Amino acid sequence: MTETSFAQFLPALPEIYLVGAICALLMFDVFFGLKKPTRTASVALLLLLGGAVATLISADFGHRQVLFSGMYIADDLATLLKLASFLFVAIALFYSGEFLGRRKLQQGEYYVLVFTALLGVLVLTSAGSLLMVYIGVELLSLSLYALVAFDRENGVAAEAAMKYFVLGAIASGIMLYGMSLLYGLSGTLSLAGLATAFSGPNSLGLILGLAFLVVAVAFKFGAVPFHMWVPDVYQGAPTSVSLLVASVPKIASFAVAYRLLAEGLGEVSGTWTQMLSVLAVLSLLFGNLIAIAQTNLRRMLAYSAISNVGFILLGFVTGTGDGYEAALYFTLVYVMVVLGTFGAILLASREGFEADEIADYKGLSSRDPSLAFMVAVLMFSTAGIPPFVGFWAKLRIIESLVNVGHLWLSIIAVVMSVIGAFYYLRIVWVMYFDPPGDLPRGQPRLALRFVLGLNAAAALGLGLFPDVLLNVCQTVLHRG
Amino acid sequence: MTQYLLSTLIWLPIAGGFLTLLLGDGSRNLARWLSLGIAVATFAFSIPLYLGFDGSTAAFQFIERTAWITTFNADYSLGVDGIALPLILLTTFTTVLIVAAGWDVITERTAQYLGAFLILEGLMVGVFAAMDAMLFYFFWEAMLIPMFLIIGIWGGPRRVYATIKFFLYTFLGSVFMLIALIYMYLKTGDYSIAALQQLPLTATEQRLIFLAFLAAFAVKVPMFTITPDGSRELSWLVIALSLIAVVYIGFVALVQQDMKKLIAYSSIAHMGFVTLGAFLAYDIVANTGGVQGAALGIDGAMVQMISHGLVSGAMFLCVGVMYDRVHSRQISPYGGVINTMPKFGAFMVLFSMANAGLPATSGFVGEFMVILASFKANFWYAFAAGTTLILGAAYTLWLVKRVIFGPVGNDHVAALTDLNRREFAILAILAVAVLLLGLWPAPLLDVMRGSTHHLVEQMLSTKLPTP
Amino acid sequence: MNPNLLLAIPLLPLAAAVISGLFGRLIGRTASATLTIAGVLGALVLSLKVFQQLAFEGVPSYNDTVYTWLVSDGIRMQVGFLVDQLTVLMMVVVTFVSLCVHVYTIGYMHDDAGYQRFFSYISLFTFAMLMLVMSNNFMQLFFGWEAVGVVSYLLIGFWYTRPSATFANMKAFLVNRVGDFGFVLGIAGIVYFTGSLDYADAFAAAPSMATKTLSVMPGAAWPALTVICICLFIGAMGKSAQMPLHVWLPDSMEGPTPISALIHAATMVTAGIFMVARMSPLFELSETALSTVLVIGATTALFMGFLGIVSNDIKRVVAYSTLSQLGYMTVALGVSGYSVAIFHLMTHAFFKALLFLAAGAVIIAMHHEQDMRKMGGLRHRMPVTYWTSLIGALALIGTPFFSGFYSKDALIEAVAESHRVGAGYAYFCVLGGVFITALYTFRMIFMTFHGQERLDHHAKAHFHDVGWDMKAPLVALAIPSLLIGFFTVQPVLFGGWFGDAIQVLEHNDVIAHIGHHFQGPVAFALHGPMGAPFWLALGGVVTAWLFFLKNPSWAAAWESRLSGLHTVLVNKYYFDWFNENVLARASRGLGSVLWKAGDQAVIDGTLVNGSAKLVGWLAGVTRRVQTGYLYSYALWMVVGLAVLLAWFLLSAH
Amino acid sequence: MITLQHMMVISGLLFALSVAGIFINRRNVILLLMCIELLLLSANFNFVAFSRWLGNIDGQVFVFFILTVAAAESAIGLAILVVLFRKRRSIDVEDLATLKG
Repeated sequence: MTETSFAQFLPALPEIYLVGAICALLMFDVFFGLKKPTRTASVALLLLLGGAVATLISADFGHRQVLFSGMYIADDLATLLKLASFLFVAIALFYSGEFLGRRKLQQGEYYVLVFTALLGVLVLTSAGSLLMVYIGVELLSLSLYALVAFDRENGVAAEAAMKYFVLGAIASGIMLYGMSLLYGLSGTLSLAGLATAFSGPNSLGLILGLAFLVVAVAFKFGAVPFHMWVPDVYQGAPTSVSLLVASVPKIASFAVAYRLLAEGLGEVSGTWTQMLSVLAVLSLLFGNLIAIAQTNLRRMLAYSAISNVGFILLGFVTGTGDGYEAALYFTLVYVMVVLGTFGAILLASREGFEADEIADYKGLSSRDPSLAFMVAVLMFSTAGIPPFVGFWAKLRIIESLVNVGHLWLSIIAVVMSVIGAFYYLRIVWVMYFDPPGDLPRGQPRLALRFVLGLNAAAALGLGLFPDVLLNVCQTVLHRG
Repeated sequence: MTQYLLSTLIWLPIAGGFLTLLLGDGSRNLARWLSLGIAVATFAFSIPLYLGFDGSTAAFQFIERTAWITTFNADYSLGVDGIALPLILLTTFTTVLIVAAGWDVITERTAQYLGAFLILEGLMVGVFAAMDAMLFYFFWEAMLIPMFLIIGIWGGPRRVYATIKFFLYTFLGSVFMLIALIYMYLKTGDYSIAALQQLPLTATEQRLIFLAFLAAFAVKVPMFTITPDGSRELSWLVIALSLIAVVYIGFVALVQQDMKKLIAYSSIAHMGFVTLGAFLAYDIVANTGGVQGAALGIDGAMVQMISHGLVSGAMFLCVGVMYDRVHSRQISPYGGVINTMPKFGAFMVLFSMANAGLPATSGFVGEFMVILASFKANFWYAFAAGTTLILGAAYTLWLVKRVIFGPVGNDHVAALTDLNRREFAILAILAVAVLLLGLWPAPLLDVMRGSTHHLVEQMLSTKLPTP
Repeated sequence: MNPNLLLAIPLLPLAAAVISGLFGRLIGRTASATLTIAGVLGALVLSLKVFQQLAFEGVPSYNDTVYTWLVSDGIRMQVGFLVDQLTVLMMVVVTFVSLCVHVYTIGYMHDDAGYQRFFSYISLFTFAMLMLVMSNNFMQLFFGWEAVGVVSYLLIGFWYTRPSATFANMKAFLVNRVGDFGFVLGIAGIVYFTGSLDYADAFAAAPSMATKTLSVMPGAAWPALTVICICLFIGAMGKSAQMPLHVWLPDSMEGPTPISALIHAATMVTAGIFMVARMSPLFELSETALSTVLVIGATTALFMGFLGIVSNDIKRVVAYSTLSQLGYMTVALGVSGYSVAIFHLMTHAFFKALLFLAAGAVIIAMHHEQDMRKMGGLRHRMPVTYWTSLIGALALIGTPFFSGFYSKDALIEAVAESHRVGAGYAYFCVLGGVFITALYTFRMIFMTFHGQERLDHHAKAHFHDVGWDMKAPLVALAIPSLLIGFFTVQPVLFGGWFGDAIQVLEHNDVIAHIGHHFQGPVAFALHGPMGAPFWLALGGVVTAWLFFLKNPSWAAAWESRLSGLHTVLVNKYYFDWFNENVLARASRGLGSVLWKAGDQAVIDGTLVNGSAKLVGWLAGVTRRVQTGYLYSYALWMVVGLAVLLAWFLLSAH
Repeated sequence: MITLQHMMVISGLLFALSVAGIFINRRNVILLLMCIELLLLSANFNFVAFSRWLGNIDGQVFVFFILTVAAAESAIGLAILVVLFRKRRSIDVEDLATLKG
């Protein structure tokens, strides 16, 4: 091993670091954490922040590096997504701390599973070959299955986990089948190789393989009609896990879609963009419609997620760098806001009161004004009303659609988001217009409240000054 | 100071609003005085805007411009012309009155109420002052939030459904405008309204964009000059809708049993004059071959808009005064109110007369001008618009007859107490404004002159290549 | 002429009105009355001064702007005065009658709680009327037009606790608004052609407008000036209570009597007449419009007179008489006899105000009893009122040497001279009207002042004659009622008094035609018994004497013999019935239908709530797709995959 | 002679069989796990076949990964199954429907 060969590994530092961190966390938990689980939680947070640092250290801004015979790609996009993942997972764990303690879920294994899931996300962001995609997807999925079922005393969670597992496995099978077809057609597993292999007219096999892969990606995103697991998992899993499932995996899904479809199969984008447009429209339609009928907040958020996925997919439907950029921006913004929303549920919940029914929020504005205000901000942001950041996210997607002439898609998107605004408004309505009844008052939990406040403030701040994040997304995709 | 005058007018009330929200109902009185102070200060800051304004030119003034979103090439650019200025003044003026009117009437969540109105004020000023289409849309949509909360929390019965409906249908209307804006942005690469006005567009594009704007019912009349040919072609639609609003709503208002609804309907009829006046230009040119009358219509529309703000506001306040005492907005529980509330009765009669468009009140000016202008376009336009003289008087005076005049109707009315000092002051200020505008509207018109002429030129220009 | 002096004329009453209106309670009853009377007196004195300047000092007429109300699109809308012979005549009449009414009010409203308010209103009314007559442009004319309307609204509804009063004032305002609707269209038409609101510009452009057309209906081009003039005349019909817009005037008797004198005799109702005379340069150029004016005026003159015969309310009789006399003036306008119309307007203002105030005095003396069947023989109890009333009545029926004779006889002769379409019908109507006028006037005089006392016990016990504060105005009005015609007929009608203020085309100039035979007021009066009107009037008086004094049973007998006609008359030709049961009900019905069917069902129900319901229903249905069963989830995935495959494979090949 | 086509047909059949098994089976969750194994197998079959046909070893390497992951997947699946059975006393697919709508 020479100096240079070590340097070759540097771009993969985040993953290497995380693997080490997983081992360290396991050991720490065994020796120090069993008696005081909060220690493990704190260490996990520190380790995540360290991961962000490691990502920054390893980053080589403005350059794209390809390692391990093309298996691993380190570029600005990967850096950004990894940084965001570390950060968002840390926030998610911070929000969940109290909940996990209350539900006796604060065990070392929980954190280890979260870390392995995160590792899956990291792998996906840098995936350079079909094999890496598969490994990343499985790392992420298997960890999540286990996390959903983590609360062994909860039958509903087990049911959700079972459904998630079975459907996820089918999706994996479909993805593998599609990968095998592509492999058979191109003779290579590398995404760069795929990019050069397909350039002529679409063969039957290619369409077959593409369809399988698109289905797999759609499943990961939770797009209609491959969305069935989403509401059940969001509702059935422990809230802290729902929070996790709802947030960081969306980044992974974006990464998969981008690496696999945009980069690997960019030459044949004509076919898969059409497929995605169908799925996107269906997601917008069904996600928004069914969300209206929900009474459970988490289930409603699930359908909301489905409709938002429709927006992300619309970004890909453009098949242009502009659209991918919009999708990236949308994904980051969406994940940030959804974190806050689940954080609010966690803040509102307490022993014996999960705060996951919409009715649990009646009169929140008088019971807990600051929380109600933050939820309102997050809801208006998700609904896409200025001055909150969600507006720019939707605007960006619509702009990219109009830019390539998809006027009808953009009209469907805005009309559905108007219909969708209804159920976000209903939360505000319940909080502000309904009497509180004898529901409990808010609890202080100042640290959590503070971070949640920052989260909501970010939704406003990035809305007032959207240029920052927009420029980041532009830089990342254009130079990368 | 004048350099950032518009920014001050936008952000001072918004910041003040948030501060009021923060205060909460724990210190209700502090919240009241704070919000009143902010509202008065904002109004005071809007006065130099008027004094420093040069009405002879159509150019935007008090311009501020900073890069905002480089990705979209959208700027934070503010400026006022003769059309925006009166609307801004109206906003800052009425906010002071609104804050005062809610003083001890709003006993629940006072701070939130006042804060929401202050924020709304800032956003409205933003809407009027924005020179960048994206900035305009930003403020325009953001207004929905405080309005949603205000109607939903402090509105009347069935307010929740009302506010949800209001929100969603307004939202639906404005998203089409958004798509139109994006479409044009992608062609110009710039969101500045001035740039959009330069943009060449085909007839079909103009038609669709015009309809998209119409769906949003853009208060920003100048936006329509982006599509002069589309406007020309579709102005009949606006005019038809306006005249329907005047005549149809006139009849509907006649049979209302709820005072607030009656005033709301009459307010729609008045807004019909606004849209009618704004879109007469094409018919005038087609009918007379000259442009005289086009600017008259637009001027009339503007005066009507300002007057409508004052008069409808005053009428709603009057209903509020009675509601606070009797807790009913129906007409039937009243009758002979003037016996127990003579001062109030006098105000109510005055504002009703203004609502019916009586000369010497502000309600007359705009209606008169629009009727004069509409005759230039088509005799029947003037005829239909003129029916408001009869219908407007009929529903307003019938309301007055049933509520204000007559013998004391019942014990509730007998127990009424006349206006308190605060109510008196608010209504008196409005009365002075209504009379002032009615007796001497020249200052208002002088401010707008340059801009309306420019607007007419823009409307009558074409973007289509000459065949 | 000094503009400040002119400005002071309307502003004095305005200032008095504002002060006594806003601070009436503060300054007290006496101060309010004094102040407003001083204001109107000042206006009268200044008007007389202007009159003197114009009439005797040869000062040219004044036409200038006071201030610019607004400028829009190059159209200047101004407040300004045009003071010429026509204006100054109106100013003097208005301020004089107003002053009498003010003084009379001291006594009439003595016991009323709204004393100061009343003074404020009548002063405000004087201001509005002065603004109307002094205007030099259409905007201000319309301002005055509407302002007198609104003050009359306030005055008729002065006793706002009376449901009948609040109904009457609303009716008055709305009917006037129907007229204003036409009026504003006329104004708009003038702006359409001239781009200006000034009289001067409109008159200058009149010949060119006469050649233009307006395409009101597709394919039908109407002469522009005719459309404009008829529109303007619709405004005059509302204000001057011409059929069918006359319905508000009888009902407006709900207001206190001084109002009736001020508004319904002397001033407001004459605004329409004044306006048409003022617009003579326009009307002259449209035969059609003048014929319309003529026919409507003639109809009003005759048919409104009939109603006076059957009414038993003393004020309503005078009111119907006013309607009829306004019809006479309109007829005069219709035959291009603008000057005689104004002349009759002036004489009528005095004697009709006198009759109203006298009626008011009777009413007060009778403790607010207005039914003539409960009066009778009052000439002994209130001699001053009787004699002044008699003067008024004689003037009204056109007794030679009385002021009404000069105006009415000249008017009838003018109609006789005219060859305009409708002039024959008009001549018949005005001649018939003379008989009718005499009949109802003396019916009123006989029933009130002559014959047996029919006072009930209460009235008898509390009867007391009115004081000199009320009698003085009667006397003050009786003098001009008696004399003014004699002294002014020569200069006003035949001496070219109006100069350029009134313009008549030469071949239309009936007045000039009469003037050829005119040999002074004495000769004119002596010539009276040679003509039909004199004998018709005499016949009317005799008939009234026979039927209502000598043999009251005849009246009852004829009433039952002509019961059908009588019912029609008592129901005022069913105009009110039609308006209330057809027009008003139809409007409300239309409103209800539009509201329920249009607003509630279609817009709210279908478009707004319907779309919301549809979305809600769809949501409920689609959520059932999510059954919860794993196999159905899997099935959907497979179906999704299969459909994607099938679609793309099929479309690719 | 066994050609690539034969292999493809076999793997396609395996795929179809496993998918059908998943949604036709309405009884037992364990059957589902078996079907999933079958599904993975069909993909493996493809990879191996293509690898052989292409003369490229990558596919076979992939298969090793799939096998390993499949083992982990089964482990987790069974673990969830155990939890489920503990709480519900049933592994009937029909009973897994408390979350719906």
